[in-house]
Amino acid sequence: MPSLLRKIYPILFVTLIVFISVTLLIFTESFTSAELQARLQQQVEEELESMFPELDDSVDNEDSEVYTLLAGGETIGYAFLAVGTGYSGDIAILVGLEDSETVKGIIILSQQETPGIGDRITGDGFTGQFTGLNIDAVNFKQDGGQIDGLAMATISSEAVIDAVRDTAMEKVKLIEGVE
Amino acid sequence: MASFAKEFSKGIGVSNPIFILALGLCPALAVSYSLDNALGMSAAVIFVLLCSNVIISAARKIVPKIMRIPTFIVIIATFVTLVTLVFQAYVPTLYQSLGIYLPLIVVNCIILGRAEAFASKNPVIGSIADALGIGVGFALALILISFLRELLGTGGISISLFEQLFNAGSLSFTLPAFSEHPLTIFVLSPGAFLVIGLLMALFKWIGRKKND
Amino acid sequence: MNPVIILILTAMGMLSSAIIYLAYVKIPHKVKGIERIEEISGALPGVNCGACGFAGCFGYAQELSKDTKMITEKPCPVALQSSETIRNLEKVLDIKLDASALRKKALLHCCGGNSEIIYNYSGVESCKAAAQLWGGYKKCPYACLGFGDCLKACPYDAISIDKEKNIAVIDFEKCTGCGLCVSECPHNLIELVPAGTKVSFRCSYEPLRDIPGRGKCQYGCIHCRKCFNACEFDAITWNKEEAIPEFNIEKCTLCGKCIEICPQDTLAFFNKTDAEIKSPSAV
Amino acid sequence: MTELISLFVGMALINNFILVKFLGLCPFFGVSKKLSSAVSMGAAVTFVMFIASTATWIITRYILIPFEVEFMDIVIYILVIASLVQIIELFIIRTSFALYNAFGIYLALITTNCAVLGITLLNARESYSLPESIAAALGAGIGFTLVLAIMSGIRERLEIADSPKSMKGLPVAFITATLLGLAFSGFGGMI
Repeated sequence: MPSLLRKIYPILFVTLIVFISVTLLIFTESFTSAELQARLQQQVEEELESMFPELDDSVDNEDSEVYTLLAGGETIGYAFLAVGTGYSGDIAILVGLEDSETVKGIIILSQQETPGIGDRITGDGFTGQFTGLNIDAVNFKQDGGQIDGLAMATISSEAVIDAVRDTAMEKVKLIEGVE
Repeated sequence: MASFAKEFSKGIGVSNPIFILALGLCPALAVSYSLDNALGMSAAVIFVLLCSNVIISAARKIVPKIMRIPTFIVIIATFVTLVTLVFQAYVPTLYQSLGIYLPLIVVNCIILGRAEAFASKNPVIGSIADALGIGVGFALALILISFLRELLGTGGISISLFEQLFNAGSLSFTLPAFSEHPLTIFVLSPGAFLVIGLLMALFKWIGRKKND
Repeated sequence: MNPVIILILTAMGMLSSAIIYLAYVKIPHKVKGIERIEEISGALPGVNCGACGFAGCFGYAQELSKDTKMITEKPCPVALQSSETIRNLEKVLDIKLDASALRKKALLHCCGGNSEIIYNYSGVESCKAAAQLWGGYKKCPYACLGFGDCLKACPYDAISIDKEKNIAVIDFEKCTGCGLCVSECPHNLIELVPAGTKVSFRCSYEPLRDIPGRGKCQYGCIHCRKCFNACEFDAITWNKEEAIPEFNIEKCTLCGKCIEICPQDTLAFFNKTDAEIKSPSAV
Repeated sequence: MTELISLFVGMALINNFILVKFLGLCPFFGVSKKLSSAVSMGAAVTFVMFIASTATWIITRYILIPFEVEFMDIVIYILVIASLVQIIELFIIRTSFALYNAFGIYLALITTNCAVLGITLLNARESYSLPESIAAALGAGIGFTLVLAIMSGIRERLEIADSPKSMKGLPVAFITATLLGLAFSGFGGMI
């Protein structure tokens, strides 16, 4: 018996190692993912507060993933997450709408654009231009919109503009559908 | 204690992983375009190197000779996944910008190299010293490279890592002339080869000057 | 955290470790060919200098494992220098190696050097550079230019420059036959010849029609074939295509007749010591 | 179909695995002067990348995603690649010794090669479909081989180039890699 055991000892040893590592990782993952959700939720709340100062409550509509923002009972706007594919990765954008036509403002949550070139989309110079715009005005100046893209970062700015406009139009349909 | 200091200093000076041994180049080049990444990556590498060295040298007697590499790889991969989970939860922007290079520490020649060459043959104390030495050596080199690259590439340095972790203020300064038109090549990929090549030549030159 | 996934992943871990273990056991690590090659490359000096013409000792060992006689045509110059390595090689390849026959020396096919200077060259001090301008500043386009490219390449500093004649001189003793100088000479004057060579033919020209003796350099060979006819031991054979004498080392008895008879003094004793023994006046 | 081709060309030229993504640098700087060994190393890496991408895609799609354990991909991918390399080595040894001589000796290197694990992780992170992952893997492999071949050609001239004493060896190779990187960044606007 021991000779067989010695023969397959290496396999058993590695399997034991894999077992320990799998259980350990799954155990820690359950902690960290809870922490991750809490942190993300908290970040979105913070951004929304900065966009809608008078906000005191928000209703998260499960299926259309749109936050209906309330202040003292009535709706003062909507917010949702838009994702664009930039030059070197996804760009997550939080978009706030005053009503079903005008954009209250946008905030870049996460991006991996090239530092110094692409990541200037997070600057107020670029995101500020979206505030108060009508949804179909969300376009480059040369395409009839009111936004001038960033020099040397056309792909990144175009990604943000397209993501905001298309997701906004899609969400507006959902909101009108609900009401 | 003396051997501890000797091992430790060896890691930084004589056998500095990046410049002298030219090991573990993949993460060094890829993420060194900003100081944030360098700090994050160094912390991850030091943590993984330390833990895996300790475990491997503790279990060096019971590891079957034939299956050495697979066991080391699984142990290192476990610690890397741990680091990835922690980074994802607590420092999401750093996790985003490190991208696939954080999990790639598993096949990083430094960690596997130290585990194979040192940890599997020496007692725990020795491997701790070696891990710290090599880890700090790697960290110093990576920080030097990314400091140069970010400074020249974007005209300034901005560390926002501590802001997320302990929400302390973010340290940032810009060089007056540089920030208007920085040398963006240093931030792009060819710049990494350039900086590391020149630094290696510099270290070799210093090495030659010292002993002749 | 359901246990099913833990079970599946551990099963995958077991499966892959089984594959790795079985594959490791099944792969014959001592592959028949490689073992022999490693044994031979163990006996080689391991300098990886490439003088044998192969990429390092392992490449040379691979060829040697295919046919061992190849070592006689392309010997490893470094190994030849230490008898101990030769003994090892003989044991591993189980063939008899005659070190002296295998050892190589560098021979310069040019002795005159004082052929008329056609222009005053003051460019880069290197034969390769000088050779670009109409084949060099000497009347004979094949002459040695004496700027010492071979001298720079020689690791054993066996080569020196004879200042008045402006040609390179190769020291028989110091030369180890490593061959690094051969590729340096733009006129390809240096050739690796067996150490046992007795008479050296100190002239080199390519086309048959272009006879350096006439009008180019008074030491150049003029194809008179006197040496060929003078040799009683027929150690000299006349090579028709290249029209140069070839010397057979075994038959040659160092009588020195061919050296005396040559009107152009192109021939000379290769190894200085033989010359002193035979006839001090010859060189 | 054109989307696959643009992905293939993108991986091979635009974000080339060695020069832009910095993966697989160990063989890149250790590459021998002979072109043939560089190409056979590249072929070995491409072949393993192709098989590894398919295997990891299947595992992710049918095991990791249903159980929401995507974070386990590092440990599982490493084990999969290690066992795949062993199987391929066993398969090559059985078929022909010559092929093993030219191709097999590099396989041991590949298990701990960043490029192979890199492409599998990239596919998972970009959540490519199966054809996309295969196109990306082949593109990455071809790009890897291309740069390896170019470097092995240059490497010869590097040895005999009279670079300054302290630049000899690796620093010169790095500077050459910079120039290669610059040249390859010219492909940027192609797609």
